[in-house]
Amino acid sequence: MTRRVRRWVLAVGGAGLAALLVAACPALPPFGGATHPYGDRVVHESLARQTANTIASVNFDQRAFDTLGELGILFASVIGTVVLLRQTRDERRAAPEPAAVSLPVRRYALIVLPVALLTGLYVVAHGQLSPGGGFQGGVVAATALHLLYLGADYRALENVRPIGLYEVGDALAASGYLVTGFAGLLGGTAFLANTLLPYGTFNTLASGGTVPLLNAAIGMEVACAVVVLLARFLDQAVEIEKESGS
Amino acid sequence: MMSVLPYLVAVWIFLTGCYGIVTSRNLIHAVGCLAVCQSATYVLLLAVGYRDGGTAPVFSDVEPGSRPVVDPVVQALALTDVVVGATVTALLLALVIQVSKRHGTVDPDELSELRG
Amino acid sequence: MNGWTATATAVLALGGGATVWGVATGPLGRRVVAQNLSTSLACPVLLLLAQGYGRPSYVDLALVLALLGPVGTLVFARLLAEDLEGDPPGARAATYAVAVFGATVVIVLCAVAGPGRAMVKLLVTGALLVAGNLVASRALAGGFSGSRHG
Amino acid sequence: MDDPLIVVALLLVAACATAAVAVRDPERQALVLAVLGTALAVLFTVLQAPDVGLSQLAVGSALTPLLLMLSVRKVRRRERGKGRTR
Repeated sequence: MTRRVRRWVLAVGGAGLAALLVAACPALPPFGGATHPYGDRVVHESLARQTANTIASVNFDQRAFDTLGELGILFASVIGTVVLLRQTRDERRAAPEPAAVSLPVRRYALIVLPVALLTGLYVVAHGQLSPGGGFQGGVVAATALHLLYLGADYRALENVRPIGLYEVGDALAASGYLVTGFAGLLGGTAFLANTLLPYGTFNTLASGGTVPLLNAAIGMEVACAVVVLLARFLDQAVEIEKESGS
Repeated sequence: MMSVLPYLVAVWIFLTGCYGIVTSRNLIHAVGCLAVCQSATYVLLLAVGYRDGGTAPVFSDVEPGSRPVVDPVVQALALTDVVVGATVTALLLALVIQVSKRHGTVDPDELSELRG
Repeated sequence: MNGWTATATAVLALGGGATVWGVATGPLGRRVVAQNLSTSLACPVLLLLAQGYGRPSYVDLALVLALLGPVGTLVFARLLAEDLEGDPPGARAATYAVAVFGATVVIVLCAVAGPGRAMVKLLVTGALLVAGNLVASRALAGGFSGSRHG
Repeated sequence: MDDPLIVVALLLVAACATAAVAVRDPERQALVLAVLGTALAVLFTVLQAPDVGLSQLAVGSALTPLLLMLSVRKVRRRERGKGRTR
Protein backbone atom coordinates (compact mmCIF):
# COMPACT_ATOMS: atom_id res chain seq x y z
CA MET A 1 0.00 0.00 0.00
CA THR A 2 1.49 3.34 -0.98
CA ARG A 3 1.49 6.34 1.30
CA ARG A 4 -1.22 8.09 -0.67
CA VAL A 5 -3.60 5.13 -0.55
CA ARG A 6 -2.94 4.76 3.13
CA ARG A 7 -3.76 8.42 3.74
CA TRP A 8 -7.03 8.05 1.88
CA VAL A 9 -7.98 4.96 3.87
CA LEU A 10 -7.13 6.88 7.04
CA ALA A 11 -9.14 9.93 5.96
CA VAL A 12 -12.25 7.90 5.14
CA GLY A 13 -12.03 5.63 8.18
CA GLY A 14 -11.09 8.47 10.49
CA ALA A 15 -13.95 10.66 9.31
CA GLY A 16 -16.41 7.81 9.81
CA LEU A 17 -15.05 7.02 13.25
CA ALA A 18 -15.08 10.71 14.21
CA ALA A 19 -18.69 11.08 13.11
CA LEU A 20 -19.75 8.01 15.08
CA LEU A 21 -17.86 9.07 18.21
CA VAL A 22 -19.20 12.62 18.11
CA ALA A 23 -22.72 11.30 17.58
CA ALA A 24 -22.24 9.05 20.60
CA CYS A 25 -21.13 11.88 22.91
CA PRO A 26 -24.61 13.40 23.60
CA ALA A 27 -25.90 9.91 24.41
CA LEU A 28 -23.40 9.48 27.24
CA PRO A 29 -24.52 10.48 30.73
CA PRO A 30 -24.06 14.26 30.90
CA PHE A 31 -20.73 15.39 32.33
CA GLY A 32 -20.99 16.08 36.06
CA GLY A 33 -24.38 14.37 36.42
CA ALA A 34 -25.60 13.12 39.76
CA THR A 35 -26.47 9.50 38.91
CA HIS A 36 -23.64 7.08 39.60
CA PRO A 37 -25.35 3.86 40.68
CA TYR A 38 -22.21 1.74 40.74
CA GLY A 39 -20.18 4.43 42.48
CA ASP A 40 -22.70 4.82 45.28
CA ARG A 41 -22.86 1.09 45.91
CA VAL A 42 -19.08 0.74 45.86
CA VAL A 43 -18.63 3.58 48.36
CA HIS A 44 -21.22 2.02 50.64
CA GLU A 45 -19.60 -1.40 50.46
CA SER A 46 -16.10 0.00 50.98
CA LEU A 47 -17.17 1.88 54.12
CA ALA A 48 -18.80 -1.30 55.42
CA ARG A 49 -15.39 -2.99 55.13
CA GLN A 50 -13.54 -0.17 56.90
CA THR A 51 -11.46 0.81 53.85
CA ALA A 52 -10.97 4.58 53.75
CA ASN A 53 -9.69 4.73 50.16
CA THR A 54 -12.62 3.51 48.09
CA ILE A 55 -10.44 3.13 45.00
CA ALA A 56 -8.11 0.74 46.82
CA SER A 57 -11.18 -1.16 47.95
CA VAL A 58 -12.32 -1.53 44.33
CA ASN A 59 -8.88 -2.60 43.15
CA PHE A 60 -7.91 -5.00 45.90
CA ASP A 61 -11.22 -6.19 47.30
CA GLN A 62 -14.38 -5.73 45.28
CA ARG A 63 -12.75 -6.22 41.88
CA ALA A 64 -9.54 -7.92 42.99
CA PHE A 65 -9.98 -10.50 40.25
CA ASP A 66 -9.62 -7.76 37.61
CA THR A 67 -6.40 -6.65 39.24
CA LEU A 68 -5.18 -10.24 38.94
CA GLY A 69 -5.72 -9.85 35.19
CA GLU A 70 -3.76 -6.60 35.15
CA LEU A 71 -1.04 -8.36 37.13
CA GLY A 72 -0.96 -11.00 34.42
CA ILE A 73 -0.52 -8.40 31.69
CA LEU A 74 2.25 -6.73 33.67
CA PHE A 75 4.02 -10.03 34.24
CA ALA A 76 3.65 -11.09 30.61
CA SER A 77 4.97 -7.83 29.23
CA VAL A 78 7.99 -8.01 31.54
CA ILE A 79 8.73 -11.55 30.35
CA GLY A 80 8.26 -10.45 26.75
CA THR A 81 10.65 -7.55 27.15
CA VAL A 82 13.27 -9.69 28.88
CA VAL A 83 13.11 -12.25 26.08
CA LEU A 84 13.22 -9.64 23.31
CA LEU A 85 16.10 -7.67 24.77
CA ARG A 86 18.43 -10.49 25.80
CA GLN A 87 22.01 -10.47 24.61
CA THR A 88 22.27 -12.37 21.35
CA ARG A 89 25.23 -14.36 20.07
CA ASP A 90 26.55 -11.65 17.75
CA GLU A 91 26.62 -9.04 20.46
CA ARG A 92 29.13 -8.27 23.15
CA ARG A 93 29.21 -6.17 26.26
CA ALA A 94 31.34 -3.05 26.29
CA ALA A 95 32.06 -1.47 29.64
CA PRO A 96 30.38 1.94 29.62
CA GLU A 97 32.55 4.99 29.93
CA PRO A 98 32.34 6.51 33.39
CA ALA A 99 30.14 9.56 33.12
CA ALA A 100 31.24 12.94 34.35
CA VAL A 101 28.52 14.32 36.57
CA SER A 102 28.80 17.71 38.19
CA LEU A 103 28.93 17.86 41.95
CA PRO A 104 25.53 19.56 42.59
CA VAL A 105 23.73 16.95 40.50
CA ARG A 106 25.56 14.13 42.27
CA ARG A 107 24.77 15.55 45.72
CA TYR A 108 21.15 16.14 44.74
CA ALA A 109 20.78 12.57 43.49
CA LEU A 110 22.32 11.07 46.63
CA ILE A 111 20.11 13.18 48.93
CA VAL A 112 16.90 12.64 46.97
CA LEU A 113 17.40 8.88 46.47
CA PRO A 114 16.54 7.85 50.07
CA VAL A 115 13.76 10.45 50.26
CA ALA A 116 12.20 9.10 47.07
CA LEU A 117 12.51 5.48 48.21
CA LEU A 118 10.84 6.42 51.50
CA THR A 119 8.08 8.29 49.65
CA GLY A 120 7.50 5.22 47.48
CA LEU A 121 7.13 3.03 50.56
CA TYR A 122 4.86 5.63 52.18
CA VAL A 123 2.63 5.72 49.10
CA VAL A 124 2.38 1.91 49.08
CA ALA A 125 1.79 1.62 52.84
CA HIS A 126 -0.95 4.26 52.93
CA GLY A 127 -2.66 2.89 49.83
CA GLN A 128 -5.83 1.88 51.66
CA LEU A 129 -6.11 5.27 53.40
CA SER A 130 -4.96 8.22 51.27
CA PRO A 131 -4.42 8.54 47.50
CA GLY A 132 -1.79 6.06 46.41
CA GLY A 133 -1.24 2.34 46.54
CA GLY A 134 0.91 -0.42 45.18
CA PHE A 135 0.80 0.65 41.54
CA GLN A 136 1.94 4.22 42.18
CA GLY A 137 4.33 3.58 45.05
CA GLY A 138 6.05 0.75 43.23
CA VAL A 139 6.81 2.96 40.25
CA VAL A 140 8.06 5.79 42.48
CA ALA A 141 10.42 3.47 44.40
CA ALA A 142 11.74 1.82 41.25
CA THR A 143 12.31 5.16 39.52
CA ALA A 144 14.11 6.44 42.62
CA LEU A 145 16.66 3.65 42.29
CA HIS A 146 17.61 4.95 38.85
CA LEU A 147 18.74 8.25 40.34
CA LEU A 148 21.99 6.33 40.80
CA TYR A 149 22.34 6.09 37.03
CA LEU A 150 21.55 9.78 36.62
CA GLY A 151 23.61 11.00 39.56
CA ALA A 152 26.59 8.70 39.25
CA ASP A 153 26.99 6.23 36.41
CA TYR A 154 25.70 2.90 35.22
CA ARG A 155 28.23 0.87 37.18
CA ALA A 156 27.08 2.38 40.48
CA LEU A 157 23.55 1.30 39.66
CA GLU A 158 24.64 -2.21 38.71
CA ASN A 159 26.38 -2.62 42.07
CA VAL A 160 23.18 -2.14 44.07
CA ARG A 161 20.92 -3.93 41.64
CA PRO A 162 21.40 -7.69 41.54
CA ILE A 163 18.94 -8.20 38.73
CA GLY A 164 18.26 -11.86 39.52
CA LEU A 165 16.96 -10.88 42.93
CA TYR A 166 14.44 -8.50 41.37
CA GLU A 167 13.28 -11.15 38.93
CA VAL A 168 12.70 -13.52 41.85
CA GLY A 169 10.93 -10.72 43.73
CA ASP A 170 8.67 -10.15 40.75
CA ALA A 171 7.63 -13.80 40.67
CA LEU A 172 7.28 -13.99 44.47
CA ALA A 173 5.00 -10.94 44.54
CA ALA A 174 2.80 -12.34 41.77
CA SER A 175 2.49 -15.67 43.58
CA GLY A 176 1.89 -13.83 46.85
CA TYR A 177 -1.18 -12.28 45.27
CA LEU A 178 -2.41 -15.70 44.13
CA VAL A 179 -1.71 -17.31 47.51
CA THR A 180 -3.71 -14.61 49.28
CA GLY A 181 -6.52 -15.34 46.84
CA PHE A 182 -6.39 -19.10 47.46
CA ALA A 183 -6.30 -18.50 51.22
CA GLY A 184 -9.83 -17.16 50.87
CA LEU A 185 -10.75 -20.39 49.10
CA LEU A 186 -9.30 -22.46 51.95
CA GLY A 187 -11.18 -20.31 54.43
CA GLY A 188 -14.38 -21.65 52.91
CA THR A 189 -15.34 -18.61 50.80
CA ALA A 190 -14.56 -17.51 47.27
CA PHE A 191 -11.25 -16.85 45.49
CA LEU A 192 -9.86 -13.44 46.54
CA ALA A 193 -12.84 -12.80 48.83
CA ASN A 194 -11.95 -10.38 51.60
CA THR A 195 -13.00 -12.59 54.51
CA LEU A 196 -9.63 -13.75 55.80
CA LEU A 197 -8.69 -10.98 58.21
CA PRO A 198 -10.69 -8.73 60.53
CA TYR A 199 -11.59 -5.39 58.94
CA GLY A 200 -9.94 -3.40 61.75
CA THR A 201 -10.54 0.21 62.73
CA PHE A 202 -11.50 2.73 60.04
CA ASN A 203 -8.64 4.95 58.80
CA THR A 204 -5.76 3.03 60.40
CA LEU A 205 -2.90 1.24 58.64
CA ALA A 206 -4.22 -2.24 59.47
CA SER A 207 -7.77 -1.62 58.24
CA GLY A 208 -9.50 -3.23 55.28
CA GLY A 209 -8.83 -6.96 55.78
CA THR A 210 -6.69 -8.36 52.96
CA VAL A 211 -6.51 -5.01 51.10
CA PRO A 212 -3.12 -4.03 52.61
CA LEU A 213 -1.68 -7.49 51.81
CA LEU A 214 -2.73 -7.45 48.16
CA ASN A 215 -1.66 -3.82 47.94
CA ALA A 216 1.83 -4.66 49.21
CA ALA A 217 2.08 -7.61 46.80
CA ILE A 218 1.21 -5.31 43.88
CA GLY A 219 3.68 -2.70 45.13
CA MET A 220 6.50 -5.24 45.15
CA GLU A 221 5.45 -6.66 41.80
CA VAL A 222 5.37 -3.27 40.10
CA ALA A 223 8.64 -2.09 41.64
CA CYS A 224 10.48 -5.27 40.62
CA ALA A 225 8.89 -5.24 37.17
CA VAL A 226 9.97 -1.65 36.48
CA VAL A 227 13.50 -2.30 37.72
CA VAL A 228 13.82 -5.39 35.50
CA LEU A 229 12.38 -3.55 32.48
CA LEU A 230 14.66 -0.55 32.86
CA ALA A 231 17.65 -2.83 33.44
CA ARG A 232 17.06 -4.45 30.04
CA PHE A 233 16.73 -1.10 28.32
CA LEU A 234 19.81 0.33 30.04
CA ASP A 235 21.78 -2.79 29.11
CA GLN A 236 20.81 -2.34 25.48
CA ALA A 237 21.41 1.39 25.36
CA VAL A 238 24.59 1.57 27.39
CA GLU A 239 26.43 -1.76 27.32
CA ILE A 240 25.47 -4.15 24.55
CA GLU A 241 27.04 -3.59 21.14
CA LYS A 242 27.03 -5.49 17.89
CA GLU A 243 30.27 -7.41 17.61
CA SER A 244 31.22 -6.40 14.10
CA GLY A 245 30.00 -2.86 14.58
CA SER A 246 33.07 -1.44 16.27
CA MET B 1 -21.69 22.52 25.65
CA MET B 2 -20.11 21.81 29.02
CA SER B 3 -21.99 18.52 29.30
CA VAL B 4 -20.16 17.03 26.27
CA LEU B 5 -16.92 19.04 26.07
CA PRO B 6 -14.81 16.49 28.02
CA TYR B 7 -16.06 13.67 25.78
CA LEU B 8 -15.24 15.68 22.68
CA VAL B 9 -11.75 16.33 24.03
CA ALA B 10 -11.30 12.58 24.58
CA VAL B 11 -12.46 11.91 21.00
CA TRP B 12 -10.06 14.57 19.69
CA ILE B 13 -7.10 13.11 21.59
CA PHE B 14 -7.90 9.60 20.39
CA LEU B 15 -8.26 10.59 16.73
CA THR B 16 -5.11 12.73 16.83
CA GLY B 17 -3.19 9.79 18.25
CA CYS B 18 -4.54 7.48 15.53
CA TYR B 19 -3.53 9.98 12.85
CA GLY B 20 -0.05 10.11 14.34
CA ILE B 21 0.31 6.31 14.35
CA VAL B 22 -0.77 5.92 10.73
CA THR B 23 1.34 8.73 9.31
CA SER B 24 4.41 8.11 11.47
CA ARG B 25 7.79 7.68 9.79
CA ASN B 26 9.46 6.33 12.92
CA LEU B 27 8.25 3.41 15.02
CA ILE B 28 9.37 5.05 18.29
CA HIS B 29 7.24 8.06 17.37
CA ALA B 30 4.34 5.69 16.67
CA VAL B 31 4.69 4.15 20.14
CA GLY B 32 4.56 7.67 21.60
CA CYS B 33 1.36 8.34 19.63
CA LEU B 34 -0.11 5.12 21.03
CA ALA B 35 0.56 6.51 24.52
CA VAL B 36 -1.45 9.59 23.47
CA CYS B 37 -4.33 7.32 22.38
CA GLN B 38 -4.22 5.56 25.74
CA SER B 39 -4.54 8.86 27.59
CA ALA B 40 -7.78 9.54 25.68
CA THR B 41 -9.34 6.51 27.38
CA TYR B 42 -8.39 7.84 30.82
CA VAL B 43 -9.93 11.24 30.05
CA LEU B 44 -13.14 9.57 28.84
CA LEU B 45 -13.42 7.25 31.85
CA LEU B 46 -12.82 9.97 34.42
CA ALA B 47 -15.20 12.36 32.64
CA VAL B 48 -17.95 9.72 32.87
CA GLY B 49 -17.35 9.33 36.59
CA TYR B 50 -17.27 13.03 37.49
CA ARG B 51 -20.01 14.60 39.62
CA ASP B 52 -20.51 18.35 39.94
CA GLY B 53 -19.19 19.62 43.25
CA GLY B 54 -17.97 16.14 44.17
CA THR B 55 -14.71 15.22 45.78
CA ALA B 56 -12.52 12.12 45.71
CA PRO B 57 -14.00 9.09 47.51
CA VAL B 58 -10.96 8.91 49.79
CA PHE B 59 -12.00 9.30 53.39
CA SER B 60 -8.69 9.74 55.16
CA ASP B 61 -9.28 13.49 55.60
CA VAL B 62 -13.03 14.00 55.12
CA GLU B 63 -15.97 12.59 57.03
CA PRO B 64 -17.86 9.94 54.97
CA GLY B 65 -21.17 11.34 53.82
CA SER B 66 -20.25 14.99 54.45
CA ARG B 67 -19.59 15.79 50.77
CA PRO B 68 -20.79 14.26 47.50
CA VAL B 69 -18.17 11.98 45.96
CA VAL B 70 -17.26 11.07 42.37
CA ASP B 71 -17.42 7.54 40.97
CA PRO B 72 -14.55 5.35 42.25
CA VAL B 73 -15.09 2.45 39.79
CA VAL B 74 -13.83 4.31 36.71
CA GLN B 75 -10.91 5.70 38.70
CA ALA B 76 -9.85 2.18 39.68
CA LEU B 77 -10.03 1.11 36.03
CA ALA B 78 -7.92 4.05 34.84
CA LEU B 79 -5.42 3.81 37.68
CA THR B 80 -4.34 0.23 37.02
CA ASP B 81 -4.21 0.82 33.29
CA VAL B 82 -1.86 3.80 33.59
CA VAL B 83 0.86 1.63 35.11
CA VAL B 84 0.16 -1.51 33.08
CA GLY B 85 0.01 0.65 29.93
CA ALA B 86 3.53 1.88 30.66
CA THR B 87 4.87 -1.67 30.79
CA VAL B 88 3.08 -2.49 27.54
CA THR B 89 4.76 0.60 26.04
CA ALA B 90 8.05 -0.88 27.21
CA LEU B 91 7.22 -4.16 25.46
CA LEU B 92 6.45 -2.30 22.23
CA LEU B 93 9.71 -0.35 22.49
CA ALA B 94 11.54 -3.65 22.97
CA LEU B 95 9.92 -4.85 19.72
CA VAL B 96 11.06 -1.65 17.99
CA ILE B 97 14.63 -2.22 19.16
CA GLN B 98 14.43 -5.79 17.86
CA VAL B 99 13.14 -4.52 14.49
CA SER B 100 16.00 -2.05 14.29
CA LYS B 101 18.47 -4.86 15.01
CA ARG B 102 17.03 -7.21 12.40
CA HIS B 103 16.36 -4.71 9.61
CA GLY B 104 18.54 -1.72 10.43
CA THR B 105 15.67 0.76 10.15
CA VAL B 106 12.67 1.90 12.17
CA ASP B 107 10.80 3.55 9.29
CA PRO B 108 7.62 1.51 8.64
CA ASP B 109 7.68 2.41 4.94
CA GLU B 110 11.20 1.09 4.42
CA LEU B 111 10.24 -2.00 6.41
CA SER B 112 7.32 -2.82 4.12
CA GLU B 113 9.61 -2.36 1.11
CA LEU B 114 11.98 -4.93 2.63
CA ARG B 115 9.11 -7.40 2.87
CA GLY B 116 8.31 -6.84 -0.79
CA MET C 1 -14.62 28.37 42.98
CA ASN C 2 -12.53 30.11 45.62
CA GLY C 3 -9.36 32.22 45.62
CA TRP C 4 -7.07 29.20 45.61
CA THR C 5 -8.62 27.48 42.62
CA ALA C 6 -8.94 30.82 40.80
CA THR C 7 -5.20 31.40 41.22
CA ALA C 8 -4.55 27.83 40.07
CA THR C 9 -6.72 28.41 36.98
CA ALA C 10 -4.85 31.59 36.09
CA VAL C 11 -1.42 29.97 36.54
CA LEU C 12 -2.51 26.90 34.58
CA ALA C 13 -3.89 28.96 31.69
CA LEU C 14 -0.91 31.32 31.39
CA GLY C 15 2.01 29.16 32.52
CA GLY C 16 0.67 25.91 31.12
CA GLY C 17 -0.06 27.49 27.76
CA ALA C 18 3.39 29.05 27.64
CA THR C 19 5.18 25.78 28.50
CA VAL C 20 3.19 23.78 25.93
CA TRP C 21 4.09 26.36 23.31
CA GLY C 22 7.71 26.34 24.44
CA VAL C 23 8.05 22.57 24.43
CA ALA C 24 6.39 22.11 21.03
CA THR C 25 8.36 24.69 19.06
CA GLY C 26 11.78 26.21 18.79
CA PRO C 27 15.30 24.89 19.32
CA LEU C 28 16.03 21.90 21.56
CA GLY C 29 17.45 24.08 24.32
CA ARG C 30 14.22 25.97 24.73
CA ARG C 31 12.20 22.77 24.75
CA VAL C 32 14.07 21.16 27.63
CA VAL C 33 13.81 24.37 29.66
CA ALA C 34 10.05 24.45 29.00
CA GLN C 35 9.77 20.82 30.16
CA ASN C 36 11.60 21.65 33.39
CA LEU C 37 9.41 24.70 33.99
CA SER C 38 6.23 22.70 33.34
CA THR C 39 6.92 20.40 36.31
CA SER C 40 7.98 23.24 38.57
CA LEU C 41 4.80 25.16 37.67
CA ALA C 42 2.48 22.17 38.03
CA CYS C 43 3.71 21.44 41.55
CA PRO C 44 2.51 24.75 43.09
CA VAL C 45 -0.72 24.39 41.08
CA LEU C 46 -1.33 21.01 42.71
CA LEU C 47 -0.63 22.53 46.15
CA LEU C 48 -3.09 25.35 45.44
CA LEU C 49 -5.71 22.82 44.30
CA ALA C 50 -5.25 20.72 47.46
CA GLN C 51 -5.89 23.84 49.52
CA GLY C 52 -8.76 25.01 47.31
CA TYR C 53 -10.58 21.68 47.50
CA GLY C 54 -9.95 21.43 51.24
CA ARG C 55 -8.23 18.06 50.81
CA PRO C 56 -4.84 17.86 52.57
CA SER C 57 -4.31 14.35 51.19
CA TYR C 58 -3.95 15.78 47.65
CA VAL C 59 -0.59 17.19 48.78
CA ASP C 60 0.88 13.71 48.12
CA LEU C 61 0.65 14.45 44.40
CA ALA C 62 2.69 17.62 44.73
CA LEU C 63 5.24 15.72 46.82
CA VAL C 64 5.65 13.00 44.20
CA LEU C 65 5.87 15.58 41.41
CA ALA C 66 8.49 17.58 43.33
CA LEU C 67 10.50 14.35 43.65
CA LEU C 68 10.14 12.89 40.18
CA GLY C 69 9.77 16.01 38.01
CA PRO C 70 13.45 16.97 38.33
CA VAL C 71 14.38 13.30 37.82
CA GLY C 72 12.64 13.44 34.45
CA THR C 73 14.54 16.59 33.54
CA LEU C 74 17.81 14.94 34.61
CA VAL C 75 16.98 12.06 32.24
CA PHE C 76 16.81 14.51 29.36
CA ALA C 77 19.90 16.39 30.55
CA ARG C 78 21.83 13.11 30.66
CA LEU C 79 20.69 11.57 27.40
CA LEU C 80 20.61 14.79 25.37
CA ALA C 81 23.93 16.06 26.75
CA GLU C 82 25.67 15.77 23.37
CA ASP C 83 22.96 17.69 21.54
CA LEU C 84 22.76 20.36 24.22
CA GLU C 85 26.49 20.96 24.36
CA GLY C 86 26.45 23.21 21.30
CA ASP C 87 23.96 25.67 22.70
CA PRO C 88 23.53 25.30 26.44
CA PRO C 89 20.06 26.51 27.38
CA GLY C 90 19.96 29.24 29.95
CA ALA C 91 16.63 30.73 30.91
CA ARG C 92 17.82 32.15 34.18
CA ALA C 93 15.06 34.76 34.60
CA ALA C 94 12.19 32.33 33.95
CA THR C 95 13.75 29.63 36.15
CA TYR C 96 14.18 31.97 39.12
CA ALA C 97 10.73 33.49 38.61
CA VAL C 98 9.13 30.03 38.75
CA ALA C 99 11.25 29.03 41.76
CA VAL C 100 10.20 32.21 43.61
CA PHE C 101 6.55 31.53 42.70
CA GLY C 102 6.79 27.99 44.08
CA ALA C 103 8.43 29.19 47.28
CA THR C 104 5.78 31.90 47.73
CA VAL C 105 2.96 29.41 47.32
CA VAL C 106 4.55 27.07 49.86
CA ILE C 107 5.10 29.88 52.39
CA VAL C 108 1.54 31.18 52.04
CA LEU C 109 0.11 27.68 52.43
CA CYS C 110 2.33 27.06 55.47
CA ALA C 111 1.02 30.27 57.05
CA VAL C 112 -2.54 29.08 56.42
CA ALA C 113 -1.90 25.52 57.65
CA GLY C 114 -0.20 26.55 60.88
CA PRO C 115 2.42 24.42 62.64
CA GLY C 116 1.91 20.68 62.50
CA ARG C 117 2.38 17.60 60.33
CA ALA C 118 0.81 19.27 57.29
CA MET C 119 3.29 22.13 57.49
CA VAL C 120 6.28 19.75 57.62
CA LYS C 121 5.00 17.98 54.50
CA LEU C 122 4.53 21.31 52.74
CA LEU C 123 8.03 22.46 53.68
CA VAL C 124 9.58 19.19 52.46
CA THR C 125 7.68 19.51 49.19
CA GLY C 126 8.75 23.14 48.80
CA ALA C 127 12.40 22.40 49.53
CA LEU C 128 12.44 19.49 47.06
CA LEU C 129 10.65 21.61 44.46
CA VAL C 130 13.01 24.58 44.59
CA ALA C 131 16.20 22.51 44.95
CA GLY C 132 15.14 20.12 42.18
CA ASN C 133 14.20 22.94 39.84
CA LEU C 134 17.52 24.73 40.31
CA VAL C 135 19.67 21.57 40.10
CA ALA C 136 17.82 20.38 37.00
CA SER C 137 18.22 23.70 35.20
CA ARG C 138 21.89 23.74 36.18
CA ALA C 139 22.29 20.23 34.76
CA LEU C 140 20.60 21.35 31.55
CA ALA C 141 22.98 24.29 31.26
CA GLY C 142 25.94 21.94 31.01
CA GLY C 143 26.18 20.49 34.51
CA PHE C 144 26.91 17.01 33.23
CA SER C 145 29.96 18.02 31.29
CA GLY C 146 31.00 20.67 33.79
CA SER C 147 33.09 18.44 36.02
CA ARG C 148 35.22 16.95 33.28
CA HIS C 149 37.76 19.61 34.06
CA GLY C 150 37.80 19.17 37.79
CA MET D 1 -18.95 24.99 39.88
CA ASP D 2 -15.29 24.70 39.00
CA ASP D 3 -16.08 24.84 35.32
CA PRO D 4 -13.35 27.28 34.19
CA LEU D 5 -10.67 25.17 35.84
CA ILE D 6 -11.92 21.99 34.17
CA VAL D 7 -12.14 23.70 30.78
CA VAL D 8 -8.60 25.10 31.06
CA ALA D 9 -7.17 21.73 32.10
CA LEU D 10 -9.02 19.93 29.27
CA LEU D 11 -7.83 22.41 26.64
CA LEU D 12 -4.29 22.20 27.93
CA VAL D 13 -4.33 18.40 27.62
CA ALA D 14 -5.84 18.59 24.14
CA ALA D 15 -3.19 21.09 22.99
CA CYS D 16 -0.42 18.99 24.49
CA ALA D 17 -1.68 15.78 22.87
CA THR D 18 -1.86 17.51 19.49
CA ALA D 19 1.70 18.78 19.96
CA ALA D 20 2.89 15.29 20.95
CA VAL D 21 1.62 13.93 17.64
CA ALA D 22 2.78 16.89 15.55
CA VAL D 23 6.37 16.77 16.84
CA ARG D 24 7.93 14.09 14.64
CA ASP D 25 11.41 13.72 16.11
CA PRO D 26 11.18 11.01 18.83
CA GLU D 27 13.54 12.80 21.22
CA ARG D 28 11.53 15.99 21.07
CA GLN D 29 8.31 13.99 21.24
CA ALA D 30 9.52 12.46 24.51
CA LEU D 31 9.82 15.99 25.91
CA VAL D 32 6.25 16.81 24.87
CA LEU D 33 5.03 13.49 26.30
CA ALA D 34 6.62 14.37 29.65
CA VAL D 35 4.69 17.66 29.65
CA LEU D 36 1.54 15.79 28.56
CA GLY D 37 1.95 13.48 31.55
CA THR D 38 2.09 16.44 33.92
CA ALA D 39 -0.89 18.13 32.27
CA LEU D 40 -2.89 14.90 32.52
CA ALA D 41 -2.03 14.62 36.21
CA VAL D 42 -3.37 18.14 36.80
CA LEU D 43 -6.52 17.30 34.82
CA PHE D 44 -7.07 14.15 36.87
CA THR D 45 -6.70 16.14 40.08
CA VAL D 46 -9.25 18.64 38.79
CA LEU D 47 -11.60 15.74 38.00
CA GLN D 48 -11.15 14.61 41.63
CA ALA D 49 -9.14 11.50 40.82
CA PRO D 50 -5.95 11.94 42.89
CA ASP D 51 -5.13 8.23 42.70
CA VAL D 52 -5.07 8.27 38.93
CA GLY D 53 -3.16 11.55 38.98
CA LEU D 54 -0.52 10.02 41.22
CA SER D 55 -0.26 7.03 38.90
CA GLN D 56 0.14 9.30 35.89
CA LEU D 57 2.79 11.42 37.64
CA ALA D 58 4.79 8.37 38.69
CA VAL D 59 4.73 6.93 35.18
CA GLY D 60 4.69 10.04 32.99
CA SER D 61 7.28 12.27 34.60
CA ALA D 62 10.30 9.97 34.59
CA LEU D 63 9.59 6.37 33.55
CA THR D 64 8.10 6.82 30.07
CA PRO D 65 10.63 9.52 29.02
CA LEU D 66 13.49 7.32 30.23
CA LEU D 67 12.20 4.31 28.25
CA LEU D 68 11.69 6.39 25.11
CA MET D 69 15.05 8.12 25.33
CA LEU D 70 16.92 4.86 25.92
CA SER D 71 15.23 3.31 22.88
CA VAL D 72 16.13 6.34 20.75
CA ARG D 73 19.70 6.11 21.94
CA LYS D 74 19.93 2.40 21.15
CA VAL D 75 18.46 2.84 17.67
CA ARG D 76 20.68 5.87 16.94
CA ARG D 77 23.80 4.04 18.08
CA ARG D 78 23.04 1.10 15.82
CA GLU D 79 22.47 3.34 12.84
CA ARG D 80 25.67 5.25 13.54
CA GLY D 81 27.61 1.97 13.99
CA LYS D 82 26.23 0.67 10.71
CA GLY D 83 27.35 3.85 8.96
CA ARG D 84 30.88 3.38 10.22
CA THR D 85 31.31 -0.20 8.95
CA ARG D 86 29.99 0.56 5.51
